[in-house]
This record gives sequence, structure tokens and C-alpha cells, in this order.
Amino acid sequence: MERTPHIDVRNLKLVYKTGSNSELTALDDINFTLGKGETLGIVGESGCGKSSLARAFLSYTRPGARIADGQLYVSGVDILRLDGSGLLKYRGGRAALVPQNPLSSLTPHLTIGQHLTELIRQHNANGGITSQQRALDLLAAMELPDPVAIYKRYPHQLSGGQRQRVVIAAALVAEPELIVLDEPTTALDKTVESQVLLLVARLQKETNTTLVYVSHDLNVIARMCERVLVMQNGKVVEEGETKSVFNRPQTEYTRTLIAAIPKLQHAKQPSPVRLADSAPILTVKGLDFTYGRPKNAGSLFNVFKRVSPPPTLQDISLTIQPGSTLGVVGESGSGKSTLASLVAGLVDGNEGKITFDGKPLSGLATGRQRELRRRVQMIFQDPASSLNPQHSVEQIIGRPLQIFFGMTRAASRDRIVELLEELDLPVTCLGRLPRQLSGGQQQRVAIARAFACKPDLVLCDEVTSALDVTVQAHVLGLMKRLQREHNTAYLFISHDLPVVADMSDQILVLEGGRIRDYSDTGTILNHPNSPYTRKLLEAFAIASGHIAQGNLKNVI
Amino acid sequence: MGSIMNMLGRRLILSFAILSLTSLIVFLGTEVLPGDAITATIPAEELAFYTPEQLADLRKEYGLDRPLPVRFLEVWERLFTFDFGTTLIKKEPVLDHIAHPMINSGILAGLAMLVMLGLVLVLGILASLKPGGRLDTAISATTLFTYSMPDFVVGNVFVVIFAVWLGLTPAVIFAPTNAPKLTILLASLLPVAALCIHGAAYQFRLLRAGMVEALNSDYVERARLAGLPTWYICIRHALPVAMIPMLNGTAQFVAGLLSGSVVVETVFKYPGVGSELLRALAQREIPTIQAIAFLAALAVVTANFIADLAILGLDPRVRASAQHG
Amino acid sequence: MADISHPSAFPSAMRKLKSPALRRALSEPATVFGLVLVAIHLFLAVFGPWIATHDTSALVGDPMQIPSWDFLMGTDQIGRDYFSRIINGGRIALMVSFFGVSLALFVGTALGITAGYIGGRVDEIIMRIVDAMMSIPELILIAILTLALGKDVLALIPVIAIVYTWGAIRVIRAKTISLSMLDFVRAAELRGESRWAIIAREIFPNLTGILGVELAVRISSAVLRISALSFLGLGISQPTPDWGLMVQEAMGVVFTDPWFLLLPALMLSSLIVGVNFMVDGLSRAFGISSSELG
Amino acid sequence: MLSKRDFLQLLGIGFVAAGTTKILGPDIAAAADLPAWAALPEGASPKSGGKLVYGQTYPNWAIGTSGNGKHPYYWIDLLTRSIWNCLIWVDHDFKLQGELAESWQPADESLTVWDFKLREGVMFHNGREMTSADAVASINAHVAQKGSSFINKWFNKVEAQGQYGIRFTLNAPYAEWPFALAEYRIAIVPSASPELILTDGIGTGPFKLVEVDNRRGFRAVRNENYWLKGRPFLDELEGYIVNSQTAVNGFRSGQFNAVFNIDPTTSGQYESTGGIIHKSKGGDQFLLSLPKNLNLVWNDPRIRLAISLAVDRDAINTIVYKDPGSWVGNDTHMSGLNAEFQPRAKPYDPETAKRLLAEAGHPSGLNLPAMVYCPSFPEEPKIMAIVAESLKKAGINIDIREMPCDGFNDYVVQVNGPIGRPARSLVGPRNPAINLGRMVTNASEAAGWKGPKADEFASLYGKAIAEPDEAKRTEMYHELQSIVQSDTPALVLGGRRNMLAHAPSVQNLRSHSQNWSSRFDDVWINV
Repeated sequence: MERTPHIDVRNLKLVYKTGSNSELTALDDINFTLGKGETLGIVGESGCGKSSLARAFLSYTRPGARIADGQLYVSGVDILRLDGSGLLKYRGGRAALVPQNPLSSLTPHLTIGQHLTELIRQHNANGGITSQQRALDLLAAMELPDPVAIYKRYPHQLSGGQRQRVVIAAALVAEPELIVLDEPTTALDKTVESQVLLLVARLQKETNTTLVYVSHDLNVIARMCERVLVMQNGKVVEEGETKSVFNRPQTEYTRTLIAAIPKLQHAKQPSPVRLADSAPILTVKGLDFTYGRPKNAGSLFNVFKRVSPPPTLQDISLTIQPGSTLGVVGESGSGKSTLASLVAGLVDGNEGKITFDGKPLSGLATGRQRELRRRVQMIFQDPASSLNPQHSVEQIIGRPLQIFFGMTRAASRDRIVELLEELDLPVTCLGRLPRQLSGGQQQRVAIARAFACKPDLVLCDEVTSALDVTVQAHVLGLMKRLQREHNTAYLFISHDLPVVADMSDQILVLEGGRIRDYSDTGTILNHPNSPYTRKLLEAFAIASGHIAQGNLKNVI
Repeated sequence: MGSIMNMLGRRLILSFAILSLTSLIVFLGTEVLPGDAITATIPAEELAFYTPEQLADLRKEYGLDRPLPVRFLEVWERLFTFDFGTTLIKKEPVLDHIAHPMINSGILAGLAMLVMLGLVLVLGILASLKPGGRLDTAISATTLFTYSMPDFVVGNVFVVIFAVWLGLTPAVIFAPTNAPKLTILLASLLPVAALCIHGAAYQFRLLRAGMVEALNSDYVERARLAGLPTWYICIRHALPVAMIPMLNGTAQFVAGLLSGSVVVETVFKYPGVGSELLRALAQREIPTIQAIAFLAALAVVTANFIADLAILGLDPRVRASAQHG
Repeated sequence: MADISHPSAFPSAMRKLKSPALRRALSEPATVFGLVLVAIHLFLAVFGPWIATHDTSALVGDPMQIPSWDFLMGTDQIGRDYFSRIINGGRIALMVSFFGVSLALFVGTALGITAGYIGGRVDEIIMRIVDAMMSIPELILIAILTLALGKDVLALIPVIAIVYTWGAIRVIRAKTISLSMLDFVRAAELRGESRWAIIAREIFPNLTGILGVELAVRISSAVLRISALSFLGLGISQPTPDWGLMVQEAMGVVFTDPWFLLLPALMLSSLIVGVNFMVDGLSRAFGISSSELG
Repeated sequence: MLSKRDFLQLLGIGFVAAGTTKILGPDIAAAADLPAWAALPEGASPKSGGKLVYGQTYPNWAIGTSGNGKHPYYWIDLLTRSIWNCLIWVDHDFKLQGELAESWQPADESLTVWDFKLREGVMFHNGREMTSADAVASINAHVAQKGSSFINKWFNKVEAQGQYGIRFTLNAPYAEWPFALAEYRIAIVPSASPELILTDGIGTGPFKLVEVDNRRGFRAVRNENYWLKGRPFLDELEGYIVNSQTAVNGFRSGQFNAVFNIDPTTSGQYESTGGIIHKSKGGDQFLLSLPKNLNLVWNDPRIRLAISLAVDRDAINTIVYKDPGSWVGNDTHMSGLNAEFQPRAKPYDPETAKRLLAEAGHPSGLNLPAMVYCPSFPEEPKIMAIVAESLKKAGINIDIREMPCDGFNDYVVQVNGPIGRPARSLVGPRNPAINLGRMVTNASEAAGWKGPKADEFASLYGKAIAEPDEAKRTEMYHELQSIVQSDTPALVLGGRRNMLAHAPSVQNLRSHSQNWSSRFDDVWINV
């Protein structure tokens, strides 16, 4: 294919000011070109500079940053030298950005209509019709149902997918020649994500817009982009055709990145030992649950308290064998976290329908015997929240030892060191505070705290969703090892089907508080029962399966 | 819409409850804690001439011998019907004593609030445009300095400079309490300036923080990247959100403004309720103190209610939660 | 504190600092400026009597003398040493503020944590009382309280405490609620820790930063408030020196001797500026967001 | 020898006559256009017109009690003679002068019946002529409304005698009854029903009230029909209640052309813009009463005397009034302005004070209970600070603390009650009958002066005011002062001099030792 360089990036360097006279280089020596109508994927882990690069396409740097060097030509114009009205015309007119989080990226007090019409007016983009009509047309083009209703709504009244479509519509107002998408679907559920991706791909194909797609998700990039740019620490480590990069990675880093992706076909085979018909460690039978009114809600005086509609669970039954893993998968609002909270005893209301090791679990943890509290542990999603910022690692891991085993501080120390080693954490961590650790280290401390109790069942609520893929792979590996060594059962909750499949012997699919599918992993992956599971599988399968199959643009 | 009305109704009931509680606090503070209205009101020299029996008779005459709940209910009723009763010794209606001063103070405080809001909006937007920039530093430092200067110093210095040296305004406000309100309005200009100098600083800090936060938000970044001009983004996208923390502090702000106006009124000899309050305190004129405290609290609660309405208008998410709550 | 202000000791002291947050704080000139001002005020408050050796009420010379070696700031309208009165003028207000605000924070923390963590009815009752108390303008509340508690420097301590408790409850409650949303509190509940253990071990340690900020900010605001009260005749009274009173006295001679006004005003102002710079800098460095501050 | 009748006539007239003038009969005073006391200084050329706007730092303590500023009791300051007149006026030399009364005399030697002849042709502001009916109604209203305890104590009844005569009947002999009628509250107003009388702001004074906001100020205009012909010179009069600092600001910015009761330490602020300061000979005294009902050190008269001798009153005059040696006090309510005043041999004598303390068993000094006061005048805190310091020099330690007027009463009641802390009060300069009468212990007073000396004082006081002979009475007044001095039941801590500041254009405005006896009839402005 003949490539005229529509976009030409030369020696781009971007620095952040970190002190009165110190700077941190965020992007260094970036060079590449891109032809008109091409799609480029930029991948890398958090902090690699991909978002800064995305913004540079719009001649924009975040507060505190500045372009230190280089040129960025779009259609032959160095857009980094634009200013004043030229810049205003360029941004949103010739180039547009679709930001990561559609909810926080829409102004909360403006309606969707106001969002669109202000841009239409700004860029004189109504093309002979009223701004309102143009906005409605755009909404319709985004395949949004009932554009007239959407037009009048506020951002918080839309679903995540709808919001993202609105944000894309806003980017397309002036029919720009370049669209930059910065992790546009990360905040979305997988099934919604694939719909949005299809839409973007279709629009790109129709308008022959040049597209830059930034994501940490290699699957998505593989689906969307012809070319790919792999970034690490502000530098380009690999660049080329997507197919060749992903199939024949040239650098170690790219290989690690690709290897770390949990893939559906990697699902572990159920070991016969674990599924042996021994007595289940946890049994849930016909559990229904509805959130009561929260503590403060509904009283006369609390007029501004925000109360969201309560998610409910209906007729949930499951069992977990000792030492095995039950994966619970579902999208946001499916009630999977509620299930974990009920088992853990954070919320009351299981009404004796949950039994642990043959004994009924009382509603709240505080009502349970100490021994039961020890044997059921929970690991939370966000280690920044689950670790007390004022406590050292030693205090964090030592506390359960003191409570459940009556250890003195001195006695507990050896055990803490042992746990740290089990989790690949250096002993020097002992005196550190959580904020002095990386995200992966923090989560490993949280796991160590759970395993300090020698639990029989660990409830894992989205434990890796805040982590980068390589870190996630490491943590998941450690968890598998711990499970083997201690014969611990996991209730493993995640929205990420490949991760769940990778970890679990059995999988339970939740949707809207109901079980859609419940079987061993192999069965779920290969012979899903419900249409919902199939849809879910498809969403992930498209992604996982297509790394080697070229991009979505060509699929359509 | 119905649920919003419902919420407003509840907010009104809440305000009513808070005011009832306020009147209880005022009642306890003035009539129950050490001594009672009689011993508090009669001058010491005269009190020596009263026998315990006479004092008991007096208490009976003023109804101070009755149980506390009954007396509180009476006070409550007095306050909530805006009757306020009569002064202790001369039996003149309290309302006659405080009506004009109260209106005058209302003019002072209301004008101060408007000027302050305007000032704070302009300064807050200017400063937040480039946080840490020269303009921001200058405005922030100036407001911190004026914040550090007590009302009574600012007021006095203003009088010396603007009235005595420059002769731009009168040094002493002669306008009688019941003067035409336009006269009062003109007389209030210098006091308003003094109040704003000190009072605007805190509001400015709140608004600036809100603006900086809003301008760092994703939606402002998106608006910027969509090519909208900065001034437009500031006013249309950032300001309404940035004003919410400021509006949430309205109760405290209005309470502080009323406190400040007592000081400033004294400095300028402004015919407001501040001097009336000090006089009532000196005379231990309990019904007057109660009335002033209650009306001040009413002003605060009302302002807060209006601020809540404004928040409701500014943030559709609050409207939504009202529908669930 | 004292040697931080010493220029040559400063860089070496910086290098020795272990805490990066403190180092970050001390790299900002505004923060250092604030710290120095606060340090000077603290120093004067503690060691004032040894620096200003004249009795604050003694008639030591002719009235209205200009500054001299004996009287560093001259003498006042009846011949008392102005320097001694300036130095001691802040001590009493500072001490009253310190004890009053400490008491307010103690009660405010107890009630704020209770309201925020226990929640429910208790929260509702506490917060409605807070709303009611805070709807009475501070000055009127103080006036009513002085009516009830009497007029005495010592009586000002409970007055200040009562006035400042409510704001403290609000701030502590808000912070407690946001803390108790965090999962480490869930984790502690799952361990079966008692409410008191959770409050003492999990929540309270996270409040110390905000309590420090509150203490500094509220003390400086209480000093300002007391001086305003003294100015109005409701606070500290003659012959005890107080900056508010001194401003009031000085107004009578402002046209011929303006420095009598400027000196106490400057003392008040420098305290407020110092505390604000210090608190802003420290809370930036230690990551306490400004929206958490009342 | 004078006949009894002659004597009585002289007694009455003597008070009418000013020091320098010859004895003037009532007819002569009536015949003249102006009473002698209203004569202008020599060489004066008064001008008519202009407006006097004065600031006043000493408000009427009663104004907060009522919202009605048209009532003389609640008039914004004590200078009621701007709008109203009384029967009698006490002049700058403490002599009685007829104001609305032309002449007066006791009907007989019992001194219980007094006849007053009113001026004829005096018009009220509402155009009605003042007659005996108005005077009777006014006096009855004052008695009913407790206008002055000096009257109520002796008053029995008042009757009209023809159109211009009234007769007072007292319940005990009182030789100095006319003085009591000179009090600033005892204004003569048009007769009206008991609930309406005194409430309309109508008087006979030199100015007619236009507007009053009695918390702030008033506006009045010239009374064209003023009985003192040709007066007042000013077209308008305005007065405003301000604090000491605001007064300076108002004066310097030109809003005030006079300020009453300035803080003497701020006099420089007035003088540096050309202001002229006028000091009265005397003024109010700050009195410390030392109750004797508890077993405290000052129950020893030597200690009380020592305290009195240790107060350096001259330092007060030097530092605060910049006028050393100008004021004396003798621990009674008398001041040096009174002809009957009997000075203490040596008012300031720290050596004797120390000796007395040593004799009383306190060679190394003593500590007294704290004392509180609510300042009436702006300079009072400074005076009290000097008092405390001078006492300290003699080894007597006392904390004299300013108490804001708020809460002060309650505080004093609480601590005073039966215990008997010292209390400071403010005493105005008056004649000896009133001054010394206030030392007599009231039966219901819990903390008053008690003991044989107090009894002796009370009985001699009774005799003195029933004594028709002025010379004998003066002797008794001297004797009464000696009794007080020998027991020292009260201490005078210091006295003040009323000071006013006025613009150079303001003429003949003088500060009166009795603050409330100031009048505006004679003031004019050079334009």
C-alpha cells in the first residue's frame, strides 16, 4: 500500500516538571509516520506515556508538562506550533480526542444536546441545518436509540455505552481528519465494548479518518489497528504492522506483554482430585438477597443522600470443594460483589442459606465464631483502599496473627517474614507504609494478610483488575501456587472472563443477580448453556482469537 | 418533579426543626444558665434594695416561676410568630426596637454578599486560569493578607484613609436608624467594602480550589481538546461545578458575614442590629437578644436553603438523587 | 523549629530529613516562611516573659515615648512599656485559644467519629444539633455564652471550646465517613475487631493529619476572634494586654502615632499569614486535600 | 440682727445671686431682659446662625431602656437642657440660678414648705404658655416615674398657687431643696395624662426637637419663642453618641464641630487639626466604697486611710489630664469645687500610708480582693491602671479590672452579695446635701457603712439639712466630712475633668463641671 505520511512525528520529547528545577522525561525521541486513513494502536502499561502521546496529537499537554523538543506534522502542518484561533480550529475541527472515562469526560450539569450543539456552533459544523438537528443526526449515526430523548438527558442518566457513543459523536462533530481514542472502552463492560468497537471501526471505514487508538489491552488493539506502536517508559520499543508485531515480536518486552494476556484457550483443566466428591467447604442454597435501606437513607433529614437502586441476588446456589476455585463472572451490577459480601459477612441477610464446612454461617462476620472468621478470608479489589495507610506492612500482616493465633509481636515477626517470602516480597518491606509500595506489591501484602490466617476459603473480589497485565500475571501465578501449597479454596470474582477461566475449576455466570450458567470451566467455555454466556464468550473470544487474525476494519 | 417538591418540603421541615433547636439553645443560654432574666436585668445597685420576697413576686409577675418547658414553648411561639414580645422594663414591643436595625443590617449584609460574590467570582476565575502563575500568586497572596487583617483593623484603617484623609465618605454615619433605605444603602458602601476585604478571602479560596479542581477535570480537558475557547469553558463548564463547594459552605459564610457585620457596624457606627445587640447585651435585655439571635439564625438557615436550591439547579445529579431519596 | 530558621543550618538539616514529605514541604519558600512566622510566634509566646522584662502594667516612664534601648517600642499612653504589652498581648489569647480549641477538637473528634462511624440515629441527632449551633452566628453565640458563663479570661476557654466544637464535628465526621468507606475498615470488621478497636486502630490514626491542620487553623482563627471580642468589649479586658484591645486604644492616637495601631495589627496578621502558609504547605506535602479542611 | 423674715428672704435670694453680683430682688430679675447669669463675656460679639454638630462619648445610661428618645429620661445624653428647662440651673460656679423659676423661698423655718414663683410668658414648643399647672403635673410625673431619688425621698406634695406659683410640701426639713430640682431629669413639660406626659419631646428649651434616634443622635432647630430673649444664637443643633475613637474621626473629618467628654489622652488628635480644648474645673469622681460587713483587712480604719493616702492622684492628673496639682478629693463625695469642701491635710502620702500599714500589722504590704468596674468614660481604664500602680508602690496589691458593662451587674451581685467586695461607683459633683447624703447608710443596704461613726454621721446629717442657718450648716458639713475622713468608709480613687473639644469657629462653648448642666443658649459660631 502506498503511504503518504498524513502524520509525521519527529523527535518528540515531553517532560513533566517535578520540582522547582527538576524534570521528568515522559516521552523521549518518538519518531513515526502514519498514512491517511490508517489506524495506529499504541500499547503499553500504565505510566509508559501513551496518554501523553495521545494528547500531543492535539497539541496539548497536561498541566505541568511541556513539549521539550520535536515536531508533529499533520497534513504537513506542525501542529505543535499552532496557537490562538488556529489551535482552537485545529482541536475538535481537524483532530478530535475520545477520552477514557465517558462519565467524567462529560460535564455533569450540561445535557447531551448542549454538549453537542456548543461544539457544532464553535466549529460552524451544522452544514446548513440547525445545530439541534445536526446533533440529533449525529446521535442517530451513533446507533443510539431514541436520539430525541438522549438529547435532553444529562450524562449521569445514560448507560456507560451510551455515554461513550455520545463522546464519540462529540468527537465527530466537525468530521475531523484525525481521531485519537484514549482507552475509550476500558471503563465499559466487555459486551458493550465490542459494540462500541464495531461502531468505531464502521465509522472509520466510512469516513477514511486517520485513527490513533491508545490502549493497554492488546486484544483491542489487535482488533482495531493495522499498525501498532509498543511503548515502555516513554520510548517506542517496537513499531510495525500489527500482525507482524504480535505474531513475531522482536523485543523481550513485547513478548512479555503478549504472554501475560490471559487467554481463553489457556483455561486450566479441572484436576480430578479437586473435583472429587468430597464434602464441600462452602455451600450456598437458594439465596435471595435484596439490599435494605442503607443506614442513613430515607430518614426525614437526609434529603441529599444518594441512594442507588439496590442490586439483588435471586435464587443463588453453589458449592465449592476444598482447595478448588469457583470463578464468578458477570458484568457491573450483576451482583457478584454482593455475593462475596454475603459470604464474607459484610452484609447481613443470608438467613442461614450459606453453610461453611457443614455449619451455617451467621449473617454478619461479627456474629461468627473466631475460628470461622479465621477460616474465611477476603481480598479486596483495591489494595490502596484495603490497606490502612497509617500501618506498616508488619502491622498489617501481624494483626491477624495476633488476633487469631495470639502471637506476640516478636513471635509474629518470623511468620510475617515467611509470608513475605512466599509472596516474593523483600523483607525490607516490613517497615514500609502502603504508599511506599507499588500497586502489585500492595496487592501481594493484602494476599499475605489473608494467608496469614491459614484460611480454608479466600474470597477474591476483582483482585487484579487494578493491575497491569504483567503484574496481574505474576499475582495470579502466586495465588495459584499458594492454593496448591495450602489447599485453599477460592471464590474468584471478576468481570474478566479469561482471567476467571485461567484461575477456576468451575465457573458461575451471573447476570442481573441470577445464575445464567454454572458448570466446570471446560463446559462453560466450550458448551455454554445460556445465550448470555455465549454473548460474553463472544465478546472475549473476538478479542482473544483475533490477535493473529488482523484487524476489525478488515473483518467488517 | 413531584419528588423534587417532596424534597423541598422535607428541606423546609428540616429548616424548621433546626430553627426550633436554635431557639432552644438561645432560650437555654439566655434564661436558664446561671441567674435568670430578673437578676440579670436589674442593675446591681437596685438589686440591693429588693428583698427575696419582692424578687419572687417579680419572677411570678414575669412568669419565671413556671416550669421550663412551658416557658420554652412560650419563647418558641414568640419567636416563630415574629412577635418577639416586649422589652423587660419599659414593655415596649421588641419588634419596634429591632425592625429598622434588622433591615439596615440586612441591607449591609445583602449588599456585602452580592459584592463579595461578584468579587470572588472574578478573582476565583482569574486566579484559577493558571494555577501557580503570577496572577494567581498575586491574587492568592493579597487575599491571604486581607484575610489575616481583622475586620476591626480594616474598618478603622478604611475610615482613616477614605473618610478622614480623602474625605470621600463620611467618617461617622449620621443616618438615623429609620432613615430612608436609599440613604442607608449609600451609607453602607464603606462598611461593605471593609466586610468584603476580609470576608471574600475565604470564599475566594473555596472557589479557587473548586475551579482548579474543575479545570483539571476530564470534562474540561475534553472541552479544551474539542476546541472550545478558555473563557467559555471556564464559565459554562467549570464554574457551575466549582461553585458547589462554595455554596455548600453558605451557612457558615452567612453566619460569618453576620458576625463580621457586628464588628464593622461598631467601627462605622452603622445603624444596624450589631450595636443593638451589644446594647441589649449590656442591658441584659433578654427578649431582644433572643429575637436578634433567632432572626440571625433564620437568615443563615434561609440562605442555606437558597444555596441548596442553587445546587439543585447547578447539579442534575443531586436532582436525580432527590428522586431516589 | 528554631534552627530551621537559621540559614546555614537549613540545607544540612534538609539532607538529614528522612521524610520526603517534609523535605518536599521545606523546599517551598512559602511554607518555610509560614513555619518561621509560626515559630517566632510560638517562641514569643513561650519565652516572652524572658524577652520583654518590663511588667506589662507598670508605669515605667513618661507616656508616649519614642522607641529607645530601654523601651524597644516606646511607651504607651500612660507610660507602660509597649514592647512588653505587644509580646504578652498575644500570649493570653494564644493560650486561651490553644486550650479552648484543643477541648473543642477533643469533643469534636469523639462526637465526629461517633456520628461518622456509628451513624444512624446518633449521627442524625448529633448533626442536627451541629446544624442548629452553626446557624447562630459565632459572635452572637459567644455573646450568649458569655452571658451564661460569665466574663473572665478563664471563662473564655469553654466559650471558645463550645464555639469551635461544631465545625470540628463536621470535619471529623466527613473524614470518618470517607475513611469508613475504605476496605481496610471492612477487613478489620471481618477480623471481628470491636468498634472501639476499629476507631482507635484503624480510623483515628488517619485523622491525625487533619487534626493537626484543624488545630493550627482554628487556633489562629480563635486568636483573631478573641481580639475582635476584646475590641467589642466582650473578651479580654483592661489592664491585661491584648492585641484587639491595643488596636482599640491605638485608634485614639492613630493620627499622631500610627505605629501604636500597626504593631498589634501586624502581630495578628503575621500569625494568621504564618499559620495559613504553614498549613497550606504541609498539607500539600502530606497530601491532605484542601477540600477536607473545614 | 436680721429679723427672721429678712433671714428667710436672704436665704432664698442668696442662691439666686451669683458670686459677683449684688443682691437682686425677684422683681429686678424679672424686669431685666436677661438674668444676670446669662450675660455674655465682655467684648463678645455673638453671631446668629450656623449649626453645632457635637459628638458625645458619654451616653445616657438609661437610653437602652426605652425606645422613646423624646422622653427626657431617655434623652441620648444627659444634656437635656438643649430641649428642656428645669426650675433651677446650677451654674459653672455651682451657684443656684433660676431657670424656669424666677424666685423661691421656704415658707417658714421648718424648711418643709417651699414656694416657687415661675417665670411669666414662657412658651412651650407647641405654642402653649407654661403655667403652674404644667409645673405641678411635671413634678408629680417625675415623682411617679422615680425621676430622681433626691426628690422622692423628701417629696410629700406639690400644689399650684395661682397661675405662676407652686408650693412644695416636704415630709422632712430640707434646707437645700432647690438643688434637688436642678437635676437634669426634672424638666418642666406640658401637662398631660400620666401615660402621655413626658413622652412628646415638647419642652421650653432653646431648641425644638425635629428628629431623634435615641441610640444614635438627634436634630433640633432654634426655638424662635425662647423665653431667654435673643437666644439661642445657633440655627440648628445636632448631637450624636459616639465612642472616643469615632469622635476623633468625626472631628477630624469635619463632621463634628464639637465633642463632649473627650478622652483627655486623645486631646492631641483634636489640637493637631486646630481643635480647642475646654476643661471644666471638675467633674465626676471615681469612688471606691469599702463595705465593712466582713472580716477583711480594710475593716481597720488605718488600712483604709493608708489606701487613700497611697493613691497618687497627682499622677493621674499629670498623665491623663496633663494638668498636675489641679484636683483634690477627700474621700467623701465632695469635690474641691464645693465651697463647703474640707480638704484632707495631705492627699498623697505614701510614707504615712506605709507607716499606717505597719502599725496595722502589714509591714511588708498587703493584698486586697480584686475590684471590677464598667468604664463610664473613655479615660477610666487609664486612671484605674495608674491607681493600681501607685497602690502597688506603697505595698498594696489590688487587681482593678475592667468589666464590660455586659454581665457586670450579675457579676457584682454574685460576688458582692453578703461577702462585700469593694465596688467602684461614679459620683457627680453636686451640693453637700446630696453628696454627703449619699454616705448615709440605707437601712436595706446590705453592704453599707456601719458602726458608731456611721451612726454619728447619719444623725448629724439629719440635723445639718434641717438647719436654716447657712453658716452653721456649712460648719456641720465640715464636721460631717471630718467624721468620714476619720473612718474612711470610701475612697476617692481619682476625679475627672470634663473636657470638650471644639472647632475654632465655635464660641463660648464651655465644659460644665456637672456634665449634665451644660447648655447651648450662649454658644455661637463665627462663620
